[in-house]
Amino acid sequence: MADFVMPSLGADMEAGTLVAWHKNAGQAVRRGDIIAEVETDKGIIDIEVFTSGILEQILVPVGEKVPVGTLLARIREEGQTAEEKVAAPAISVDREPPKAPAALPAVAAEKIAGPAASSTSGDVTRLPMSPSARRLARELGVDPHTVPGTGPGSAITREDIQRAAAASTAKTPPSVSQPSVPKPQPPSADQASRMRAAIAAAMARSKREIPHYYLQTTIDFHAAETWLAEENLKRPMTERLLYGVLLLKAVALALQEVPDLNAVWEGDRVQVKEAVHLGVAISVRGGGLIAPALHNATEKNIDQLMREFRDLVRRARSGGLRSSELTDPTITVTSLGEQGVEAVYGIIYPPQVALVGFGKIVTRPWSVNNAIVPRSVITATLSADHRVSDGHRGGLFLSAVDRLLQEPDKL
Amino acid sequence: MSPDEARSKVLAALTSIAPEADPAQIKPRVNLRDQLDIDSMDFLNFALALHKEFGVDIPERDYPKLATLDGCVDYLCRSDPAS
Amino acid sequence: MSKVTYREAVRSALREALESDPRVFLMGEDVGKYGGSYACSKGFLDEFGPERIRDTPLSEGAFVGAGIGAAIGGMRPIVEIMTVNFSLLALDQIVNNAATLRHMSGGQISVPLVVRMATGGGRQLAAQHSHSLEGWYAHIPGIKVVAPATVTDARYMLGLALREPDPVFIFEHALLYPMEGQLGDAADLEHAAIRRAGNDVTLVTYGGSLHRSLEAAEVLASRGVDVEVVDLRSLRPIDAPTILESVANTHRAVIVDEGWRTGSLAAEISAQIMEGAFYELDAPVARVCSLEVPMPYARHLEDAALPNVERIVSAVEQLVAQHG
Amino acid sequence: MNASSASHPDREHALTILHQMLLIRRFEEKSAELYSLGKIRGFLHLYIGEEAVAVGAIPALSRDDSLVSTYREHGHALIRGMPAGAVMAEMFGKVNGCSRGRGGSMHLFDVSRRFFGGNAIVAGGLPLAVGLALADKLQGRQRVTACLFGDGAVAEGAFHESLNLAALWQLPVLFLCENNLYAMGTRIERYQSRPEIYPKAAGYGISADCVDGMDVLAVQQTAAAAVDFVRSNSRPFLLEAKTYRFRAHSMYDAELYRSKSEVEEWKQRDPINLFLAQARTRGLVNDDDIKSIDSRVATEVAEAVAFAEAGEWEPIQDVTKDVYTRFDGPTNASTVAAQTHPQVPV
Repeated sequence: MADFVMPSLGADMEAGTLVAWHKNAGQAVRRGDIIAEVETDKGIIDIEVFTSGILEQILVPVGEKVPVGTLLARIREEGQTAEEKVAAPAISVDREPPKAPAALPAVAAEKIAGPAASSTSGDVTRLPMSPSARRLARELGVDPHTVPGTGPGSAITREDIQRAAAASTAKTPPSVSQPSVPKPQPPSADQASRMRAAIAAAMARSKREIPHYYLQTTIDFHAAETWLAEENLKRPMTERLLYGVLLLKAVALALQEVPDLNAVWEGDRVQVKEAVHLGVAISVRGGGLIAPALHNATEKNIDQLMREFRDLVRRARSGGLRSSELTDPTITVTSLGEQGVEAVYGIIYPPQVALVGFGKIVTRPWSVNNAIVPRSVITATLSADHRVSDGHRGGLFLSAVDRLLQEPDKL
Repeated sequence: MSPDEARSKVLAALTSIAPEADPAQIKPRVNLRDQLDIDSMDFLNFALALHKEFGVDIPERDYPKLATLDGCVDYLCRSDPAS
Repeated sequence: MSKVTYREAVRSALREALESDPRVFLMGEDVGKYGGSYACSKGFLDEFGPERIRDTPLSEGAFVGAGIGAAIGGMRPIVEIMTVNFSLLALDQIVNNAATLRHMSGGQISVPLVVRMATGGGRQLAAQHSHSLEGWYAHIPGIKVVAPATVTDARYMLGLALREPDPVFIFEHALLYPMEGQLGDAADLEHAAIRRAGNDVTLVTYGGSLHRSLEAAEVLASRGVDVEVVDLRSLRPIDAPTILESVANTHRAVIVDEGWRTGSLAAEISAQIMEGAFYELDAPVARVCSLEVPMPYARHLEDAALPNVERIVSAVEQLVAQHG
Repeated sequence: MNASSASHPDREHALTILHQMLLIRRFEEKSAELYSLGKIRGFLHLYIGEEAVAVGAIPALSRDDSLVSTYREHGHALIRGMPAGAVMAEMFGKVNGCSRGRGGSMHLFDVSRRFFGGNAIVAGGLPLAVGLALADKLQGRQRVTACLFGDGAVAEGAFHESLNLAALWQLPVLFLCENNLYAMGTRIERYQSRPEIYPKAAGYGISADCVDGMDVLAVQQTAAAAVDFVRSNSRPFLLEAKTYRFRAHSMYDAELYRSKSEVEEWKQRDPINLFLAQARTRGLVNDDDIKSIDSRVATEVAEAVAFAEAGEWEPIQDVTKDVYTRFDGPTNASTVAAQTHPQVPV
């Protein structure tokens, strides 16, 4: 049985409307007969049939518009001459032509390669740096010479400047200890030294200007831990929660009770901030630390916070942070529990006025209903600017964090 | 899935979250967190990568079984119906 | 080395070509009896005969097409189109046959054809006789395009072009014919040349604009700006490495091109500098081109429209004043 | 084959003519079928109805003569000797096509048979033919360059420039005009002030003649005389063959410009039927001959399709090959290494 389909008559013909059948079902047709007329954009065109036989069945009535390739009728092949049998093309569904590979070949040996490394330009002090990165460095007050370049030919890019700008305002607590695993690709010597120089400058400035006071409390983490375990069982892996996100939410909500810790210096005046943008201290692979902001932490539920937290970590480590995320945290939270540290006495990131630290979760004897039981606990610390708040306010804040963590389901 | 195949897939997942890690140097029976700079966020991404690669669900209580490279391979081969 | 005019250099190149290869013949409007509209083939008709020095009817399509056919048929024709302005009538033969036949025939055909044409403005011939359309030709894959700006290039490029298996288009700026210069001893077809070394700004140009650029460079030198002048010589292919190497040293680039600015050869070179030397740039690439007007007849208007010395100097000074 | 035998062919010659005409007819019918199935794309201009011109004229050319054609060229290419498979594969866009799949139906090339291509620009080939003839004359070769084109080309400047140049320089060009009365959708009376074509040659002092393009024997005789004239006098000649295409200009054409009755009228003088009648009355051909030729042609066409189907696609990375000729010849300073033209990487 041969198919008679709406023929393709040209690249720009998509469909045709049947205006007439010249044969009816049951009639004989011969190869080359005009058996139908089709209306196209260019006018009515006679359609010939390429097989001889009996017109078995008409499937598309006159008046219908159908796309090219639509089955119009079936023809039972009969009475074909010997020639027509031979001539019937063994048309396989042809293999598609190969798709264009990603990169078409350059016609010739690559002559557009840039000039030999810029070293030939003899201008040792010359920094390969994109014009927009150069302008951003001027705006953020970053000295490009202290910034490790990650662009082509270690050129300095906008991200490098942003990272340096953030790092220069970031604090890394002196006791940062990284696991002593040999790193196959340590950041290139001058990159690490530049970042270290930027961090050193920020540390010194913070210590010089901010009179820190430090508070510490130990928090029963049992309720949070058990709630988290049950919650994760109910969830698919992709929506699994980390305990860090509970800490972040607790800090955000506690700040609503003690808003004066959620403030930044603007010139010589302290400005308490409405929105809580939590700067989350994230270690960058290969050394260095950066604290981009989780915006409006109070307005977001645990799931949203978890998603944004994961995204922030991913982008921080792949250099995809937006400059706004680096420049507007209102307080910073650092958690070094996983590095085996129980308590963190961090240094505040100017222009912020407080820093919250969390240590590792440990099991301690704990009195519950007058009985001593083994209990998971975590140590929370607060470093705060004594010019802005005093121990009393800090204490209220830490106890609020403690209280909030006892009812994890409400976070 | 043969153990060798599983091992190479686990190593691939590991290097995707710790790109600076050299697969050849990872000791099979030493705790991964001690060998590599991996925090809980990295470990969650590692578990998710295994979940995607092997199509197996990994509850948090099984995390200790994934502490070492050999542990991961055994865990994944055992729970893979086709192995 | 002797001093010759650009015209004499072209003439001796033509004579050498005709004498050294019997397949070579010259065809074009008034190349025979008239001696060539720029007198480059004066006396050749008597010397080489009407078979090899063929005056043609004013049928640019036909005689350029015939040149292509004769090249396919085993000859080595030199077709002279009086000026680039009349070449528009032959563009179909050039683009659809000369540049395309080899690729479209699956590599069966070569077209070893040389086409020479005068180009450029500056002689108050008004809009229809003052075009500079080298950029159109440099856009076409399948042909080569060169612009001899010195007597040495005018003397030696033709011989090299005749050895090419593919069509070569030689653009001779009309103002250069009477120019005298030192005749060197050799040339090539594909490399750009540093005509003046310098460290502050790279000035890329070709053909008739070379001499205005060199003049501007001297003015700038007197004002403490050290300009490196790069003569493209080949417009397709463009010798990008030489340009990029210069820009890597000066970090600033100006391109002088008598074509109209939009979609010009200068635009292509600027793009290649941006792509190849982006991190070397301290300022955007500047372009000095003809004003986008049909070339006016009046001298003061034409001078203003062309990329003149003053416009080149001010473009360079603006560039140096900018810091990245 | 001299002129006299042209009009009184013997049996063997008659069978050859019949085979050639049927080969074109069946090849073109198969092309139409494959186009409607989407196997052949782009533009397709069928030669059905004009077979007598190619079969009558092209064999008059010798092996060393040159031929420049136009986009309605399948008949020219097949009769010049191009294998049907190479032509079909070209229309499939395959690398075993005569132009490696780069030209398609309108750009068939076979330099080994001195078939210097179709040309999709109306009259684009005429100047080329003049040049080929110029090269032959300058190198003292007694050759003819035949240039085939439709009546539409007569309105192009290239036609007048080429005839003038060929006359001026006395070049051995046979300008063969296949006048099928239509330039796509415009009938000749509507685009030519004087629709008679061959008399235009007189304006350039070029000898000319006209022939009934549906009568293959008449074409054979006239074309042979024209080729002899060009070869012996090394002067151009314009031969106008009055013919007619039974199919649309190309595949996507509603033929609003002509009536069905006009087409039917011309089909009464189908060149194949016309020849068969003459051959039968002279007892040169019988029904068995027709049947065996028909089946042999069917096999040839089917094999051509199979050849095209089996063809490979040109690897995409080769697309930049042959933009220029690889050239290793010695030049003093600049050896143009292969493809040394820097392209900005895509």
